[in-house]
Amino acid sequence: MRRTSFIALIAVMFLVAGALSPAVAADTIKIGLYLPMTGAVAAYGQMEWDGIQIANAMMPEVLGKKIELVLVDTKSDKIEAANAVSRLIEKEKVVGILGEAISGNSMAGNPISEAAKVPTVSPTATNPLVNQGKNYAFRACFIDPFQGQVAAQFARDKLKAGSAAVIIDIAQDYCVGLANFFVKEFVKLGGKVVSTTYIQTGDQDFSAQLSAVQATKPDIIYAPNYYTEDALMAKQARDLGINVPILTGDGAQADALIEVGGKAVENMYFTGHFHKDAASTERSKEYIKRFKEQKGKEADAFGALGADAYFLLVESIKAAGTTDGTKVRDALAAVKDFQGVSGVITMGESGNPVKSMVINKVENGKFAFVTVINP
Amino acid sequence: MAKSQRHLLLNLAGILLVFLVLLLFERHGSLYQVRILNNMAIFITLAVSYNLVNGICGLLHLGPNAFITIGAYTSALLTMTANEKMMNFIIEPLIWPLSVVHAPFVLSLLAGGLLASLFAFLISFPVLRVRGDYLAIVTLGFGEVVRVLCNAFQSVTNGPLGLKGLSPYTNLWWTWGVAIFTIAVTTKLVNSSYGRAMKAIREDETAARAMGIDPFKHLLLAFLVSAFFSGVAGGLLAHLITTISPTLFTFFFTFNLLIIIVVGGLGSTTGAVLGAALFAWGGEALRVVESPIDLGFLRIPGIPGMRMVIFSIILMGVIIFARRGMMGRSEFSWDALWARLHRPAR
Amino acid sequence: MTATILLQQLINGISLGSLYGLVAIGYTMVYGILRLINFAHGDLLMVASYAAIYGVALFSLPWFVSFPLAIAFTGCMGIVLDRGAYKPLRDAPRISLLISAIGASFLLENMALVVIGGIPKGFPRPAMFAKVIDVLGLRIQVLTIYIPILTLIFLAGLLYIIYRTRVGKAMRAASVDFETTRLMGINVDRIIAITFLIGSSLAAAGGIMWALKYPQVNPFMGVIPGLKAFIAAVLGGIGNIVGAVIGGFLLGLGEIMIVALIPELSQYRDAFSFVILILVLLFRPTGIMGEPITDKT
Amino acid sequence: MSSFFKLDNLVMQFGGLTAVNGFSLELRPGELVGLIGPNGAGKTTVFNMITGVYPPTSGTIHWLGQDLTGMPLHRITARGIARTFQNIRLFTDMSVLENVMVSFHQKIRAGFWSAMLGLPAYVREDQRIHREAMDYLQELGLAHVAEEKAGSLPYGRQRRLEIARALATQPKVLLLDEPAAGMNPQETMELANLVRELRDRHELTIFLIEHDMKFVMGLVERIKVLDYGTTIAEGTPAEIQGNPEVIKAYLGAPKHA
Repeated sequence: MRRTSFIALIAVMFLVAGALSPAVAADTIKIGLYLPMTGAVAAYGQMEWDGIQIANAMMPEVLGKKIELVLVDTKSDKIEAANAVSRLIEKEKVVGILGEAISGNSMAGNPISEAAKVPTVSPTATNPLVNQGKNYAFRACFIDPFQGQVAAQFARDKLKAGSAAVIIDIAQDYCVGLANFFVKEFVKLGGKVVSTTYIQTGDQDFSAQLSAVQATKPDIIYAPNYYTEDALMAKQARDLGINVPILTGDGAQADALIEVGGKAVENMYFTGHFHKDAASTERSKEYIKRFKEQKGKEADAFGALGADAYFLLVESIKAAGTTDGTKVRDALAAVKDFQGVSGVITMGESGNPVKSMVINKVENGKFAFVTVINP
Repeated sequence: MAKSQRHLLLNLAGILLVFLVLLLFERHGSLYQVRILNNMAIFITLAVSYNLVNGICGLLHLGPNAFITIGAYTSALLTMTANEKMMNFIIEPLIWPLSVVHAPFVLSLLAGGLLASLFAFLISFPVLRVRGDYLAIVTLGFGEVVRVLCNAFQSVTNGPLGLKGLSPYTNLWWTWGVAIFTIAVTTKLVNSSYGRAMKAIREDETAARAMGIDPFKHLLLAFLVSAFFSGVAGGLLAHLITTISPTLFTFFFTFNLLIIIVVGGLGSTTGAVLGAALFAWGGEALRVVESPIDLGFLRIPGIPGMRMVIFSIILMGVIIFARRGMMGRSEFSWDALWARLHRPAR
Repeated sequence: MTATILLQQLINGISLGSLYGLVAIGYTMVYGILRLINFAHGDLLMVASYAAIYGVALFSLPWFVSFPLAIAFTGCMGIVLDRGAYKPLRDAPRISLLISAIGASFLLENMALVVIGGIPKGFPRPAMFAKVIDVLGLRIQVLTIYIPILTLIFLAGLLYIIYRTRVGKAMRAASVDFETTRLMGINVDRIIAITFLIGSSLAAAGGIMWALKYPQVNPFMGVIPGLKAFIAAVLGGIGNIVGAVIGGFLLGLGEIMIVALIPELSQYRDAFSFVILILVLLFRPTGIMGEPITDKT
Repeated sequence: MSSFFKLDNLVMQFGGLTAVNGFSLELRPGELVGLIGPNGAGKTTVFNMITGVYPPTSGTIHWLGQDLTGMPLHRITARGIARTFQNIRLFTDMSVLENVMVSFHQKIRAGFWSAMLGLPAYVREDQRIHREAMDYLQELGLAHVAEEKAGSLPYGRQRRLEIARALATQPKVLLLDEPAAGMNPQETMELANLVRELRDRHELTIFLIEHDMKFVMGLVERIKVLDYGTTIAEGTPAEIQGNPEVIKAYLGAPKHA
């Protein structure tokens, strides 16, 4: 009977847990977050959660009420992401939603918030498909075509690269998207792509791909992958004696890249959002300061975009003067010259922000500012 | 005769009851509850069909995610309109016949199931040549190969970008209808002479062969049926969450299904149903451990990620204390229920 | 493709393959004795790497103290894993054991995620491993040479233990039949504990070398190597230690060479390891060195 | 005229080890033949070769003019050669009745779809199978435990169930691998009678392996003796009993020889 009693015990635990209803404080405005806190891309969710917490501390109230953040984990999974958005809207009765960190999961969540007319701002879902045909979906980040094009322009104009080798993480829509738009623009501008090789998220050995790249002697390597793969890749590239500049996207700009990559990531270029030396807005400066104080490390792009998603939503609630979904949505769509953490944002078509792009590079173990490219 | 007719009536009454409950939820339940019920039914379909291969035939098959992927993509590509497809395939256009074909939801589900079965048929020759843990790794391999191909064949699957904007055709009637149909077919199969042969192969393959049973034929049969329903469930899943990409179908998905059927009781269809229901509901119920809890005098802040820790601990606990799962290999039956109801209270 | 590049790739392949092999040994040892696919085995790589990091960073130990400590810690962790997750299930159906292993794997990963966080950490790479030498126009990281040598040393040591010591004899006996072994007056639980100790320590050594070569540690770092090692173990004939190392070498070399020779196919790299496996199993259904599996009763 | 059942010079080698070396035998319809020999003499290997568990290294098996050599086990059963196993191999987690019903499956006429749709043809056939399986259980005195799990039966009954299961495949030749192993003298005697009865009632040809000398001698008409894979004697029970080779093989070489 051990079995029966054990199962009974579990059942009782569930019931008790259910009876302890989550803390509800009166007179708060609830903002829902659905982020991958566990699972394959947990790192992005955790970094964005850090940024949103800082942002919440910077602006804890709106319309005279305290903002309550309700975080729901998506396990980096689409089914859970859809569940999470449903739960936030129906059970938690949130007025707006932030998330998801990756495009695939946002695409699972957005149709639900769209149907319920709840405005959603994703910090880092960059795939152009995410907001396509949606009225209530917004984002704080660049979309892939724009970033890929800017990278190509920078490679041609500033780095004077005639040939490029592209290394793509085949398992990430972000990487495939960026690389694709880069290639199109780079070729249009008269460059030549001499090699295209693929890696896969979680791979740790890139020596074979890099040797193939080495044989083609490119002027630059474009590797628009996440920092986890790029750090190891850069290290192995330098070990092999490949010393050409490596150009990458905002997904690679994180402290962990330098921590892992060390000397190897020197002279790596990033198309990204902000740099503290070029911090254009007051908010940016304060965010960077607070982040450093509270988290003990430099602010990263993921956190900054998380914060911007939060600010965009909260400022729009403020501007709308109400938490009514449709009015907040209109306010979000009308955002203009918004002083965000990652720069000045004007909301463009289909909830995609228009903002200037900052090019950074790693210099002496730190991210250094190179230039700004305006849209 | 009278007994089997009574059981038939009871079964029908049971199904009617399920549909009444569903009607109640559809009318008065929240969309969140409806979503969980939909997930539940899809997981029931997946678990019951997976159990047919793993529980009834006793193969350690670790590649159902391949069937689900094929079903989901097939069904999705068939229901999307040409225009929707064009908007999705922004990097490489969809190859020709696929870019224009269009089919109603029902047909797309069937096509998904059939294609999954076809794939099962193709891989059955290498897979059913081996047994035990070798079979496990080979099937795991096919699951991964399908995922890699989905990433690579951008002009068919849109690669890692996935497909989005599928019409949300899936509703409670579809999911539960398919789930009940799957349970009915599986039960019928398991209790038939064919099912007895499958169980005999599970118990002792050499002895089964000595009784004149061709293992390949019967394992293949189970494989095809299982793949068909997995494929259909994949199509339902695709049109429930309205977007799919290869990341949805990693081997972790398979592990979840394996956990469901083992916790439910390997070899028991009833167990698979209970396990799936518990998984779909329990996963959401467990979220409580991550939200802040106010005990009045003490406020415990939520710890993100705790849910999965607790889930792992419960999983190990259940397996250690109920090593044959909730149901063992027994099945629900009206007779047993009757006997239990009429037993004097202890 | 020039000869230099080919040679370079060969060295890379051998180095990667020996890492797979090292991890595969632990897989195969546990399998031999418990008939258990220990899915938590890969996660021990992660445990060892974090232990080594904290040894260096938190207690500022030098690497030659910290690394062995991390290996010892992980070895003990292996015993704890056995006691907690597998020992209560000795006479249970094998599939229950497998689920317990998956549960243990989830638990380790998620504990790391909650306690340490998902953001990857760099791994301290002592200078003597990071050095790059130029030989015949090849740039070779010294680590790339150490790894296969260390793997072979470990393998030799292990074979010595298994075939020349009393404990090894008992391990071989236990892998054939528990009951008889027990009747012969051998404490089977102790033998299993020792197996886990050795297997986990080897995984730890593999994990630390892995982290030295690919210096990035996160809660999921063990998943892919674990899976690849499992493939290697099956390729070699699961349960066979020498087979595991051979399988590891084959897999590592195969993966690297396919990408090196046909870069256009690099997007199919992960599928290739499985295709190799499936092909081998088609012709040798029990792996390269494997005997038909006997089900233990 | 082609022979009824003929084994010709069967050889089985495992690696370098020769388990059976040149085994030949011809069975006549309705015969009851025994195969004896010390442990490890290769008796079960002979059975395994006949039934295709593993194909013989060389030699042929002919049955009603057909070559069965190397044919897979299930197809050999379908041609009318059934066997039991020395180390009982029942479907332990299935009921006694189901164990027997499995044997009818190979001859089922209703197809998969008809079974799935519950067509009358299938339902009738399943009822017939149920009835006939019960008859076999009745015959072997197992009808009263039909609903019990096969694995929960006592040893003697498990042996009987093995025979019932083999009979239900409706064979012409029945191979029994140590049917009396582990039985007490009383049970053994009953079994001997049963085997004889079964042979007469079902017109079987029976070839059996046995250790129990008394059982074999009283039951069979002809005996082959195997030692180290080689046939050392052949004849009627009386002839075998007096054969010095056989005595030597069983008792070892006498010390004073």
